[in-house]
Amino acid sequence: MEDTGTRVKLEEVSSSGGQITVMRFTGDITSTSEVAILGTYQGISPDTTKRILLDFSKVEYINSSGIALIIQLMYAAGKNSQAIQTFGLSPHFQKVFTMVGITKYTSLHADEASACAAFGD
Amino acid sequence: MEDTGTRVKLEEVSSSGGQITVMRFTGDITSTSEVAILGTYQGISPDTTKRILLDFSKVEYINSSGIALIIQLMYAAGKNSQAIQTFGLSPHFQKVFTMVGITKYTSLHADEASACAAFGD
Amino acid sequence: MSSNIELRLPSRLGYEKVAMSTAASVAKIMGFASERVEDLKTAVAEACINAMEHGNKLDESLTVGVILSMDSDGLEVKVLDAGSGPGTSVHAPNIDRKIHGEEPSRGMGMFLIQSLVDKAEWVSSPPSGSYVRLVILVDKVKD
Amino acid sequence: MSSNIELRLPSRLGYEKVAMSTAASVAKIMGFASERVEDLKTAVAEACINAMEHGNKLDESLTVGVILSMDSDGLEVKVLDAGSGPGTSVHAPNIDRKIHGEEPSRGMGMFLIQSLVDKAEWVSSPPSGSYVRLVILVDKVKD
Ligand SMILES: Nc1ncnc2c1ncn2[C@@H]1O[C@H](COP(=O)(O)OP(=O)(O)O)[C@@H](O)[C@H]1O
Ligand SMILES: Nc1ncnc2c1ncn2[C@@H]1O[C@H](COP(=O)(O)OP(=O)(O)O)[C@@H](O)[C@H]1O
Repeated sequence: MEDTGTRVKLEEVSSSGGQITVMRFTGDITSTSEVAILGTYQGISPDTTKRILLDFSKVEYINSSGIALIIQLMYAAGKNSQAIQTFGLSPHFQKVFTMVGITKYTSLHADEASACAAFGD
Repeated sequence: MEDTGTRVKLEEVSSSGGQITVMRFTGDITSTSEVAILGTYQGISPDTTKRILLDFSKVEYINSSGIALIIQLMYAAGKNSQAIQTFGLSPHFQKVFTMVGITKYTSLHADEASACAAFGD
Repeated sequence: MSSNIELRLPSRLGYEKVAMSTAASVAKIMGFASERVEDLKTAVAEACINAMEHGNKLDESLTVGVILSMDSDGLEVKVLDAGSGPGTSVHAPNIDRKIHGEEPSRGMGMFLIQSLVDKAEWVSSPPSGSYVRLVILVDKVKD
Repeated sequence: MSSNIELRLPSRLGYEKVAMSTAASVAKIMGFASERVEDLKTAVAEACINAMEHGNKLDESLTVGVILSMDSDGLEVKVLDAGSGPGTSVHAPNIDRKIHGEEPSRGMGMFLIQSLVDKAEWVSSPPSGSYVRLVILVDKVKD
Protein backbone atom coordinates (compact mmCIF):
# COMPACT_ATOMS: atom_id res chain seq x y z
CA MET A 1 0.00 0.00 0.00
CA GLU A 2 3.01 2.35 -0.24
CA ASP A 3 2.11 5.17 -2.57
CA THR A 4 5.07 7.49 -2.41
CA GLY A 5 6.51 6.28 -5.74
CA THR A 6 7.29 8.77 -8.43
CA ARG A 7 4.73 9.33 -11.11
CA VAL A 8 5.48 11.36 -14.24
CA LYS A 9 2.72 12.71 -16.43
CA LEU A 10 3.65 13.95 -19.90
CA GLU A 11 1.76 16.89 -21.32
CA GLU A 12 2.17 18.92 -24.50
CA VAL A 13 1.60 22.65 -24.29
CA SER A 14 1.97 25.07 -27.17
CA SER A 15 3.65 28.41 -26.82
CA SER A 16 4.48 31.16 -29.27
CA GLY A 17 7.88 29.56 -29.81
CA GLY A 18 6.54 26.06 -30.47
CA GLN A 19 5.55 22.88 -28.62
CA ILE A 20 6.76 22.31 -25.07
CA THR A 21 6.77 18.86 -23.47
CA VAL A 22 5.99 19.11 -19.76
CA MET A 23 7.11 16.37 -17.36
CA ARG A 24 4.86 16.71 -14.30
CA PHE A 25 6.33 14.86 -11.33
CA THR A 26 4.26 13.61 -8.39
CA GLY A 27 5.50 11.74 -5.31
CA ASP A 28 9.04 11.53 -4.03
CA ILE A 29 12.15 11.85 -6.19
CA THR A 30 14.70 9.37 -4.86
CA SER A 31 16.89 6.50 -6.00
CA THR A 32 13.73 4.50 -6.73
CA SER A 33 12.59 7.04 -9.34
CA GLU A 34 14.99 5.97 -12.10
CA VAL A 35 12.48 4.13 -14.28
CA ALA A 36 9.80 6.77 -13.80
CA ILE A 37 12.08 9.67 -14.66
CA LEU A 38 14.66 8.38 -17.13
CA GLY A 39 12.28 5.80 -18.62
CA THR A 40 9.68 8.46 -19.28
CA TYR A 41 12.32 10.77 -20.72
CA GLN A 42 13.52 8.06 -23.11
CA GLY A 43 9.96 7.77 -24.44
CA ILE A 44 10.13 11.37 -25.67
CA SER A 45 11.38 11.67 -29.23
CA PRO A 46 14.64 13.68 -29.30
CA ASP A 47 13.99 14.62 -32.94
CA THR A 48 10.67 16.36 -32.47
CA THR A 49 10.95 17.51 -28.85
CA LYS A 50 13.41 20.32 -28.28
CA ARG A 51 11.79 22.01 -25.25
CA ILE A 52 11.26 20.20 -21.97
CA LEU A 53 9.64 21.74 -18.92
CA LEU A 54 10.08 20.07 -15.51
CA ASP A 55 7.15 20.61 -13.11
CA PHE A 56 8.08 19.92 -9.47
CA SER A 57 5.02 21.59 -7.95
CA LYS A 58 3.57 18.30 -6.66
CA VAL A 59 6.85 16.96 -5.26
CA GLU A 60 7.44 17.12 -1.52
CA TYR A 61 10.64 15.18 -1.02
CA ILE A 62 13.74 15.12 -3.22
CA ASN A 63 16.98 13.60 -2.00
CA SER A 64 20.47 13.69 -3.46
CA SER A 65 19.97 10.45 -5.38
CA GLY A 66 16.87 12.01 -6.92
CA ILE A 67 18.83 15.11 -7.86
CA ALA A 68 21.38 12.80 -9.48
CA LEU A 69 18.61 11.44 -11.72
CA ILE A 70 17.64 14.97 -12.72
CA ILE A 71 21.29 15.60 -13.58
CA GLN A 72 21.32 12.43 -15.72
CA LEU A 73 18.19 13.67 -17.47
CA MET A 74 19.91 16.98 -18.15
CA TYR A 75 23.01 15.17 -19.43
CA ALA A 76 20.85 13.22 -21.91
CA ALA A 77 18.89 16.35 -22.88
CA GLY A 78 22.16 18.18 -23.53
CA LYS A 79 23.31 15.46 -25.93
CA ASN A 80 19.96 15.72 -27.71
CA SER A 81 20.17 19.54 -27.95
CA GLN A 82 17.03 19.98 -25.88
CA ALA A 83 16.43 23.05 -23.70
CA ILE A 84 15.19 22.51 -20.14
CA GLN A 85 13.28 24.90 -17.90
CA THR A 86 12.12 24.16 -14.38
CA PHE A 87 9.34 25.40 -12.09
CA GLY A 88 7.40 24.52 -8.95
CA LEU A 89 10.31 23.86 -6.58
CA SER A 90 9.77 25.01 -3.01
CA PRO A 91 12.11 27.76 -1.79
CA HIS A 92 14.07 25.10 0.11
CA PHE A 93 14.66 22.92 -2.94
CA GLN A 94 15.44 25.99 -5.06
CA LYS A 95 18.22 26.60 -2.57
CA VAL A 96 19.36 22.96 -2.73
CA PHE A 97 19.37 22.94 -6.55
CA THR A 98 21.34 26.18 -6.49
CA MET A 99 23.85 24.76 -3.99
CA VAL A 100 24.71 21.80 -6.21
CA GLY A 101 25.00 24.10 -9.22
CA ILE A 102 22.18 22.80 -11.42
CA THR A 103 21.11 26.39 -11.99
CA LYS A 104 24.04 26.69 -14.38
CA TYR A 105 22.12 24.42 -16.78
CA THR A 106 18.44 25.20 -16.10
CA SER A 107 16.60 28.19 -14.69
CA LEU A 108 14.25 27.76 -11.74
CA HIS A 109 11.03 29.66 -12.37
CA ALA A 110 8.28 30.70 -9.99
CA ASP A 111 5.43 29.45 -12.17
CA GLU A 112 4.58 27.66 -15.37
CA ALA A 113 3.91 30.79 -17.41
CA SER A 114 7.29 32.36 -16.76
CA ALA A 115 9.01 29.00 -17.29
CA CYS A 116 7.32 28.63 -20.70
CA ALA A 117 8.17 32.20 -21.64
CA ALA A 118 11.83 31.53 -20.84
CA PHE A 119 12.17 29.14 -23.80
CA GLY A 120 11.95 32.23 -26.03
CA ASP A 121 10.43 32.46 -29.49
CA MET B 1 12.15 29.93 22.05
CA GLU B 2 9.15 27.59 22.31
CA ASP B 3 6.23 29.28 20.65
CA THR B 4 3.47 26.69 20.74
CA GLY B 5 1.68 28.34 23.68
CA THR B 6 -1.97 29.17 23.40
CA ARG B 7 -2.89 32.68 22.47
CA VAL B 8 -6.46 33.98 22.66
CA LYS B 9 -7.56 37.12 20.86
CA LEU B 10 -10.87 38.67 21.84
CA GLU B 11 -12.93 40.35 19.17
CA GLU B 12 -16.39 41.90 19.16
CA VAL B 13 -18.56 41.38 16.11
CA SER B 14 -22.08 42.65 15.71
CA SER B 15 -24.85 40.57 14.22
CA SER B 16 -28.57 41.16 13.71
CA GLY B 17 -29.22 39.54 17.09
CA GLY B 18 -26.68 41.64 19.00
CA GLN B 19 -22.99 41.69 19.95
CA ILE B 20 -20.97 38.48 19.74
CA THR B 21 -17.66 38.07 21.59
CA VAL B 22 -15.26 35.93 19.56
CA MET B 23 -12.43 34.05 21.27
CA ARG B 24 -9.88 33.34 18.54
CA PHE B 25 -7.45 30.62 19.62
CA THR B 26 -3.95 30.20 18.15
CA GLY B 27 -1.35 27.59 19.07
CA ASP B 28 -1.92 24.29 20.86
CA ILE B 29 -4.75 23.67 23.30
CA THR B 30 -3.35 21.51 26.09
CA SER B 31 -3.02 21.40 29.87
CA THR B 32 -0.78 24.47 29.65
CA SER B 33 -3.60 26.57 28.15
CA GLU B 34 -5.53 27.12 31.38
CA VAL B 35 -4.54 30.73 31.99
CA ALA B 36 -4.91 31.68 28.33
CA ILE B 37 -8.37 30.14 27.97
CA LEU B 38 -10.06 30.40 31.36
CA GLY B 39 -8.20 33.58 32.32
CA THR B 40 -9.32 35.27 29.12
CA TYR B 41 -12.86 34.02 29.62
CA GLN B 42 -12.95 35.45 33.12
CA GLY B 43 -12.06 38.86 31.69
CA ILE B 44 -15.32 38.89 29.72
CA SER B 45 -18.21 40.46 31.59
CA PRO B 46 -20.98 37.90 32.16
CA ASP B 47 -23.54 40.69 32.44
CA THR B 48 -23.02 42.27 29.06
CA THR B 49 -21.75 39.29 27.07
CA LYS B 50 -24.34 36.63 26.34
CA ARG B 51 -23.00 35.25 23.06
CA ILE B 52 -19.56 33.68 22.78
CA LEU B 53 -18.08 32.31 19.58
CA LEU B 54 -15.08 29.96 19.75
CA ASP B 55 -12.78 30.14 16.71
CA PHE B 56 -10.50 27.09 16.38
CA SER B 57 -9.43 27.73 12.80
CA LYS B 58 -5.81 28.51 13.79
CA VAL B 59 -5.43 25.57 16.18
CA GLU B 60 -3.53 22.50 15.02
CA TYR B 61 -3.26 20.36 18.12
CA ILE B 62 -5.85 19.82 20.85
CA ASN B 63 -5.46 17.05 23.41
CA SER B 64 -7.88 15.70 25.98
CA SER B 65 -6.62 18.06 28.69
CA GLY B 66 -7.28 20.93 26.30
CA ILE B 67 -10.79 19.63 25.65
CA ALA B 68 -11.28 19.51 29.42
CA LEU B 69 -10.53 23.26 29.55
CA ILE B 70 -13.12 23.90 26.85
CA ILE B 71 -15.61 21.90 28.92
CA GLN B 72 -14.76 24.05 31.97
CA LEU B 73 -15.33 27.15 29.88
CA MET B 74 -18.71 25.78 28.84
CA TYR B 75 -19.56 24.95 32.45
CA ALA B 76 -18.84 28.56 33.45
CA ALA B 77 -20.71 29.93 30.45
CA GLY B 78 -23.71 27.79 31.33
CA LYS B 79 -23.80 29.25 34.83
CA ASN B 80 -23.64 32.74 33.31
CA SER B 81 -26.46 31.98 30.83
CA GLN B 82 -24.18 32.56 27.88
CA ALA B 83 -24.70 30.81 24.54
CA ILE B 84 -21.67 29.24 22.85
CA GLN B 85 -21.14 28.49 19.17
CA THR B 86 -18.02 26.93 17.66
CA PHE B 87 -16.31 26.95 14.26
CA GLY B 88 -13.02 26.24 12.55
CA LEU B 89 -12.36 22.73 13.88
CA SER B 90 -10.77 20.34 11.39
CA PRO B 91 -12.89 17.32 10.40
CA HIS B 92 -10.75 15.19 12.74
CA PHE B 93 -11.37 17.40 15.77
CA GLN B 94 -15.06 17.74 14.87
CA LYS B 95 -15.13 13.96 15.19
CA VAL B 96 -13.25 14.04 18.50
CA PHE B 97 -15.55 16.74 19.96
CA THR B 98 -18.54 14.69 18.83
CA MET B 99 -17.12 11.52 20.41
CA VAL B 100 -16.81 13.10 23.84
CA GLY B 101 -20.31 14.57 23.52
CA ILE B 102 -19.56 18.30 23.55
CA THR B 103 -21.90 18.69 20.60
CA LYS B 104 -24.76 18.32 23.05
CA TYR B 105 -23.85 21.78 24.38
CA THR B 106 -22.42 23.62 21.39
CA SER B 107 -22.84 23.27 17.64
CA LEU B 108 -19.78 22.89 15.41
CA HIS B 109 -20.10 25.12 12.38
CA ALA B 110 -18.22 25.10 9.10
CA ASP B 111 -17.48 28.82 9.09
CA GLU B 112 -17.84 32.03 11.05
CA ALA B 113 -20.92 33.29 9.20
CA SER B 114 -23.01 30.20 9.89
CA ALA B 115 -21.77 30.11 13.49
CA CYS B 116 -22.87 33.74 14.00
CA ALA B 117 -26.22 33.09 12.35
CA ALA B 118 -26.81 30.17 14.73
CA PHE B 119 -27.10 32.53 17.71
CA GLY B 120 -30.45 33.59 16.23
CA ASP B 121 -32.07 36.99 16.41
CA MET C 1 13.08 -6.75 16.50
CA SER C 2 14.96 -4.84 13.89
CA SER C 3 12.04 -4.30 11.52
CA ASN C 4 10.52 -2.18 14.27
CA ILE C 5 11.00 1.53 14.59
CA GLU C 6 11.66 2.69 18.13
CA LEU C 7 11.45 6.11 19.71
CA ARG C 8 12.45 7.08 23.25
CA LEU C 9 11.33 10.34 24.83
CA PRO C 10 11.92 11.94 28.22
CA SER C 11 8.72 12.38 30.24
CA ARG C 12 8.17 16.02 29.42
CA LEU C 13 4.69 17.21 28.42
CA GLY C 14 4.83 18.57 24.90
CA TYR C 15 7.22 15.91 23.62
CA GLU C 16 4.22 13.73 22.76
CA LYS C 17 4.17 15.83 19.59
CA VAL C 18 7.42 14.16 18.53
CA ALA C 19 5.77 10.75 18.91
CA MET C 20 2.77 11.99 16.92
CA SER C 21 5.04 13.08 14.06
CA THR C 22 7.01 9.85 14.07
CA ALA C 23 3.88 7.69 14.10
CA ALA C 24 2.21 9.83 11.44
CA SER C 25 5.22 9.47 9.18
CA VAL C 26 5.22 5.68 9.51
CA ALA C 27 1.47 5.52 8.86
CA LYS C 28 1.86 7.72 5.77
CA ILE C 29 4.66 5.54 4.40
CA MET C 30 2.32 2.57 4.87
CA GLY C 31 -0.28 4.43 2.80
CA PHE C 32 -2.93 5.06 5.46
CA ALA C 33 -5.48 7.72 4.52
CA SER C 34 -5.02 11.08 6.18
CA GLU C 35 -8.07 10.69 8.42
CA ARG C 36 -6.62 7.44 9.77
CA VAL C 37 -3.30 9.19 10.31
CA GLU C 38 -5.08 11.89 12.33
CA ASP C 39 -6.82 9.23 14.45
CA LEU C 40 -3.49 7.58 15.16
CA LYS C 41 -1.82 10.89 16.03
CA THR C 42 -4.43 11.72 18.66
CA ALA C 43 -4.34 8.18 20.11
CA VAL C 44 -0.52 8.20 20.28
CA ALA C 45 -0.52 11.67 21.87
CA GLU C 46 -2.97 10.60 24.58
CA ALA C 47 -1.03 7.39 25.21
CA CYS C 48 2.25 9.30 25.57
CA ILE C 49 0.73 11.93 27.86
CA ASN C 50 -0.67 9.18 30.12
CA ALA C 51 2.69 7.39 30.11
CA MET C 52 4.49 10.61 31.09
CA GLU C 53 1.95 11.85 33.58
CA HIS C 54 0.53 8.75 35.26
CA GLY C 55 3.08 6.06 34.42
CA ASN C 56 6.29 8.04 34.91
CA LYS C 57 4.82 10.72 37.23
CA LEU C 58 6.42 13.45 35.09
CA ASP C 59 9.90 12.35 36.20
CA GLU C 60 11.87 13.57 33.19
CA SER C 61 14.63 11.07 33.83
CA LEU C 62 12.15 8.28 33.05
CA THR C 63 11.70 7.44 29.42
CA VAL C 64 8.57 6.82 27.40
CA GLY C 65 9.17 4.19 24.73
CA VAL C 66 7.25 4.07 21.47
CA ILE C 67 7.65 0.92 19.38
CA LEU C 68 6.13 0.90 15.91
CA SER C 69 5.70 -2.44 14.13
CA MET C 70 4.46 -2.69 10.59
CA ASP C 71 3.05 -5.74 8.90
CA SER C 72 0.66 -6.41 6.06
CA ASP C 73 -2.35 -6.21 8.40
CA GLY C 74 -1.57 -2.83 9.81
CA LEU C 75 0.47 -0.76 12.18
CA GLU C 76 0.94 -1.58 15.86
CA VAL C 77 2.18 1.08 18.27
CA LYS C 78 3.22 0.21 21.82
CA VAL C 79 3.69 3.08 24.28
CA LEU C 80 5.70 1.99 27.32
CA ASP C 81 6.28 3.58 30.70
CA ALA C 82 7.87 2.65 34.02
CA GLY C 83 4.63 2.56 36.02
CA SER C 84 2.14 -0.11 36.93
CA GLY C 85 -0.56 0.73 34.40
CA PRO C 86 -4.08 2.10 34.82
CA GLY C 87 -6.08 0.30 37.46
CA THR C 88 -9.29 1.40 35.82
CA SER C 89 -10.90 0.20 32.64
CA VAL C 90 -12.00 2.53 29.89
CA HIS C 91 -15.27 4.34 30.39
CA ALA C 92 -17.06 6.83 28.18
CA PRO C 93 -17.09 10.38 29.53
CA ASN C 94 -20.42 11.59 30.91
CA ILE C 95 -20.64 14.96 29.24
CA ASP C 96 -23.71 16.05 31.22
CA ARG C 97 -21.94 15.55 34.52
CA LYS C 98 -18.79 17.21 33.20
CA ILE C 99 -20.61 20.23 31.81
CA HIS C 100 -22.39 20.67 35.14
CA GLY C 101 -19.19 20.31 37.14
CA GLU C 102 -20.35 17.07 38.79
CA GLU C 103 -17.36 15.05 37.62
CA PRO C 104 -13.81 16.14 36.71
CA SER C 105 -13.60 17.70 33.27
CA ARG C 106 -10.61 15.48 32.50
CA GLY C 107 -10.57 11.69 32.11
CA MET C 108 -11.15 11.30 28.38
CA GLY C 109 -7.76 10.08 27.19
CA MET C 110 -8.27 6.33 27.41
CA PHE C 111 -11.75 6.68 25.92
CA LEU C 112 -10.39 8.62 22.94
CA ILE C 113 -7.60 6.11 22.42
CA GLN C 114 -10.05 3.22 22.37
CA SER C 115 -12.49 5.07 20.12
CA LEU C 116 -9.95 6.18 17.54
CA VAL C 117 -7.95 3.01 16.83
CA ASP C 118 -9.01 -0.47 15.76
CA LYS C 119 -7.55 -2.19 18.82
CA ALA C 120 -6.39 -0.79 22.15
CA GLU C 121 -5.11 -2.90 25.00
CA TRP C 122 -3.50 -1.91 28.30
CA VAL C 123 -0.91 -4.32 29.71
CA SER C 124 0.58 -3.95 33.20
CA SER C 125 3.76 -5.86 33.85
CA PRO C 126 5.58 -4.39 36.82
CA PRO C 127 8.39 -4.15 37.68
CA SER C 128 9.46 -3.96 34.05
CA GLY C 129 6.75 -1.39 33.31
CA SER C 130 3.47 -1.14 31.48
CA TYR C 131 2.30 -0.37 28.02
CA VAL C 132 -0.69 0.36 25.90
CA ARG C 133 -0.84 -1.35 22.53
CA LEU C 134 -2.65 0.40 19.68
CA VAL C 135 -3.41 -1.08 16.27
CA ILE C 136 -4.75 0.52 13.11
CA LEU C 137 -5.65 -1.97 10.43
CA VAL C 138 -5.09 -1.71 6.72
CA ASP C 139 -8.39 -1.21 4.96
CA LYS C 140 -9.34 -4.61 3.53
CA VAL C 141 -12.17 -3.30 1.34
CA LYS C 142 -10.18 -3.72 -1.85
CA ASP C 143 -9.73 -7.48 -1.34
CA MET D 1 21.11 10.79 28.55
CA SER D 2 17.44 10.98 29.31
CA SER D 3 16.89 14.49 28.07
CA ASN D 4 17.75 13.16 24.63
CA ILE D 5 15.23 11.85 22.16
CA GLU D 6 16.30 8.67 20.42
CA LEU D 7 15.02 6.99 17.29
CA ARG D 8 16.07 3.62 15.87
CA LEU D 9 15.28 2.60 12.31
CA PRO D 10 15.98 -0.53 10.27
CA SER D 11 18.26 0.12 7.28
CA ARG D 12 15.54 0.33 4.67
CA LEU D 13 15.59 3.15 2.13
CA GLY D 14 12.49 5.27 2.57
CA TYR D 15 12.53 5.10 6.36
CA GLU D 16 14.75 8.17 6.41
CA LYS D 17 11.45 10.02 6.09
CA VAL D 18 10.56 8.91 9.62
CA ALA D 19 13.79 10.46 10.89
CA MET D 20 13.02 13.65 8.95
CA SER D 21 9.61 13.90 10.62
CA THR D 22 10.98 13.22 14.08
CA ALA D 23 13.78 15.76 13.71
CA ALA D 24 11.43 18.34 12.18
CA SER D 25 9.04 17.96 15.09
CA VAL D 26 11.82 18.52 17.64
CA ALA D 27 13.12 21.54 15.73
CA LYS D 28 9.60 23.02 15.58
CA ILE D 29 9.08 22.52 19.31
CA MET D 30 12.37 24.39 19.82
CA GLY D 31 10.96 27.22 17.73
CA PHE D 32 13.25 27.02 14.69
CA ALA D 33 11.97 28.86 11.63
CA SER D 34 10.49 26.69 8.91
CA GLU D 35 13.40 27.27 6.52
CA ARG D 36 15.80 26.00 9.20
CA VAL D 37 13.53 23.00 9.75
CA GLU D 38 13.67 22.23 6.01
CA ASP D 39 17.47 22.45 6.06
CA LEU D 40 17.62 20.03 8.96
CA LYS D 41 15.18 17.61 7.30
CA THR D 42 17.31 17.35 4.17
CA ALA D 43 20.53 16.98 6.18
CA VAL D 44 19.02 14.28 8.40
CA ALA D 45 17.62 12.44 5.36
CA GLU D 46 21.01 12.40 3.62
CA ALA D 47 22.75 11.29 6.82
CA CYS D 48 20.29 8.43 7.31
CA ILE D 49 20.52 7.31 3.68
CA ASN D 50 24.32 7.23 3.94
CA ALA D 51 24.12 5.32 7.22
CA MET D 52 21.76 2.75 5.68
CA GLU D 53 23.50 2.47 2.33
CA HIS D 54 27.20 2.86 3.06
CA GLY D 55 27.45 2.28 6.81
CA ASN D 56 25.04 -0.65 7.14
CA LYS D 57 25.25 -1.83 3.50
CA LEU D 58 21.44 -1.96 3.33
CA ASP D 59 21.38 -4.88 5.79
CA GLU D 60 17.91 -4.35 7.24
CA SER D 61 18.82 -6.15 10.43
CA LEU D 62 21.28 -3.36 11.20
CA THR D 63 19.84 -0.31 12.88
CA VAL D 64 20.38 3.36 12.19
CA GLY D 65 20.31 5.39 15.40
CA VAL D 66 19.24 9.01 15.54
CA ILE D 67 19.95 10.86 18.79
CA LEU D 68 18.52 14.35 19.18
CA SER D 69 19.91 16.58 21.95
CA MET D 70 18.46 19.97 22.70
CA ASP D 71 20.11 22.73 24.62
CA SER D 72 19.89 26.49 24.73
CA ASP D 73 22.44 26.84 21.92
CA GLY D 74 20.63 24.63 19.47
CA LEU D 75 19.81 21.15 18.34
CA GLU D 76 22.37 18.40 17.84
CA VAL D 77 21.49 15.31 15.80
CA LYS D 78 23.78 12.29 15.71
CA VAL D 79 23.12 9.64 13.06
CA LEU D 80 24.84 6.35 13.91
CA ASP D 81 25.53 3.25 11.86
CA ALA D 82 27.49 0.02 12.24
CA GLY D 83 30.11 0.83 9.60
CA SER D 84 33.54 2.40 9.64
CA GLY D 85 32.58 5.85 8.37
CA PRO D 86 33.38 7.65 5.12
CA GLY D 87 37.05 7.52 4.20
CA THR D 88 36.69 10.63 2.12
CA SER D 89 36.27 14.21 3.19
CA VAL D 90 33.48 16.43 1.90
CA HIS D 91 33.95 17.92 -1.53
CA ALA D 92 31.69 20.18 -3.54
CA PRO D 93 30.09 18.53 -6.58
CA ASN D 94 31.52 19.57 -9.95
CA ILE D 95 28.31 20.20 -11.83
CA ASP D 96 30.06 20.66 -15.20
CA ARG D 97 31.66 17.24 -15.00
CA LYS D 98 28.40 15.69 -13.79
CA ILE D 99 26.27 17.27 -16.50
CA HIS D 100 28.74 16.05 -19.12
CA GLY D 101 28.85 12.54 -17.70
CA GLU D 102 32.52 12.84 -16.71
CA GLU D 103 31.92 12.03 -13.04
CA PRO D 104 29.13 10.06 -11.35
CA SER D 105 25.92 12.03 -11.05
CA ARG D 106 25.69 11.00 -7.40
CA GLY D 107 28.01 12.02 -4.54
CA MET D 108 26.28 15.13 -3.24
CA GLY D 109 24.96 13.92 0.13
CA MET D 110 27.84 14.87 2.38
CA PHE D 111 28.17 18.21 0.60
CA LEU D 112 24.49 19.00 1.16
CA ILE D 113 24.71 17.99 4.81
CA GLN D 114 27.68 20.28 5.38
CA SER D 115 26.10 23.14 3.45
CA LEU D 116 22.72 23.02 5.18
CA VAL D 117 23.61 22.80 8.88
CA ASP D 118 25.76 24.98 11.11
CA LYS D 119 28.16 22.18 12.06
CA ALA D 120 28.70 18.76 10.50
CA GLU D 121 31.32 16.32 11.70
CA TRP D 122 31.94 12.68 10.75
CA VAL D 123 33.35 10.43 13.46
CA SER D 124 34.56 6.89 12.80
CA SER D 125 34.91 4.64 15.80
CA PRO D 126 34.92 1.01 14.74
CA PRO D 127 34.10 -1.55 15.97
CA SER D 128 31.32 0.26 17.82
CA GLY D 129 30.26 2.10 14.67
CA SER D 130 30.39 5.56 13.20
CA TYR D 131 28.30 8.65 13.25
CA VAL D 132 27.79 12.01 11.73
CA ARG D 133 26.99 14.85 14.10
CA LEU D 134 24.86 17.73 12.84
CA VAL D 135 24.12 20.95 14.70
CA ILE D 136 21.71 23.76 13.94
CA LEU D 137 22.16 26.79 16.16
CA VAL D 138 19.51 28.98 17.70
CA ASP D 139 19.55 32.37 16.03
CA LYS D 140 21.43 34.69 18.37
CA VAL D 141 20.44 37.90 16.60
CA LYS D 142 17.98 38.87 19.32
CA ASP D 143 20.67 38.98 22.04
N1 LIG E 1 -0.02 4.81 31.55
C1 LIG E 1 -0.72 4.86 32.68
N2 LIG E 1 -0.18 4.50 33.87
C2 LIG E 1 -0.87 4.58 35.02
N3 LIG E 1 -2.14 5.01 35.09
C3 LIG E 1 -2.76 5.39 33.95
C4 LIG E 1 -2.09 5.34 32.70
N4 LIG E 1 -2.97 5.77 31.76
C5 LIG E 1 -4.11 6.08 32.39
N5 LIG E 1 -4.00 5.85 33.72
C6 LIG E 1 -5.04 6.05 34.76
O1 LIG E 1 -6.30 6.09 34.13
C7 LIG E 1 -6.94 7.34 34.41
C8 LIG E 1 -7.77 7.78 33.22
O2 LIG E 1 -6.90 8.18 32.18
P1 LIG E 1 -7.43 9.08 30.99
O3 LIG E 1 -8.72 8.53 30.53
O4 LIG E 1 -6.38 9.16 29.96
O5 LIG E 1 -7.73 10.51 31.63
P2 LIG E 1 -6.77 11.55 32.41
O6 LIG E 1 -5.37 11.24 32.02
O7 LIG E 1 -7.24 12.87 31.91
O8 LIG E 1 -7.04 11.33 33.87
C9 LIG E 1 -5.85 8.30 34.80
O9 LIG E 1 -6.29 9.33 35.63
C10 LIG E 1 -4.86 7.38 35.51
O10 LIG E 1 -5.24 7.17 36.83
N1 LIG F 1 27.86 6.67 6.92
C1 LIG F 1 28.81 6.33 6.01
N2 LIG F 1 29.54 5.19 6.17
C2 LIG F 1 30.48 4.83 5.26
N3 LIG F 1 30.77 5.56 4.16
C3 LIG F 1 30.09 6.70 3.94
C4 LIG F 1 29.08 7.16 4.85
N4 LIG F 1 28.59 8.32 4.38
C5 LIG F 1 29.24 8.58 3.23
N5 LIG F 1 30.17 7.62 2.95
C6 LIG F 1 31.10 7.55 1.80
O1 LIG F 1 31.22 8.84 1.24
C7 LIG F 1 30.83 8.82 -0.13
C8 LIG F 1 30.15 10.13 -0.49
O2 LIG F 1 28.89 10.20 0.14
P1 LIG F 1 27.80 11.22 -0.38
O3 LIG F 1 28.44 12.54 -0.60
O4 LIG F 1 26.66 11.21 0.58
O5 LIG F 1 27.34 10.68 -1.80
P2 LIG F 1 26.70 9.29 -2.25
O6 LIG F 1 26.08 8.67 -1.05
O7 LIG F 1 25.72 9.66 -3.28
O8 LIG F 1 27.84 8.47 -2.81
C9 LIG F 1 29.93 7.61 -0.29
O9 LIG F 1 29.92 7.12 -1.61
C10 LIG F 1 30.57 6.63 0.70
O10 LIG F 1 31.67 5.99 0.11
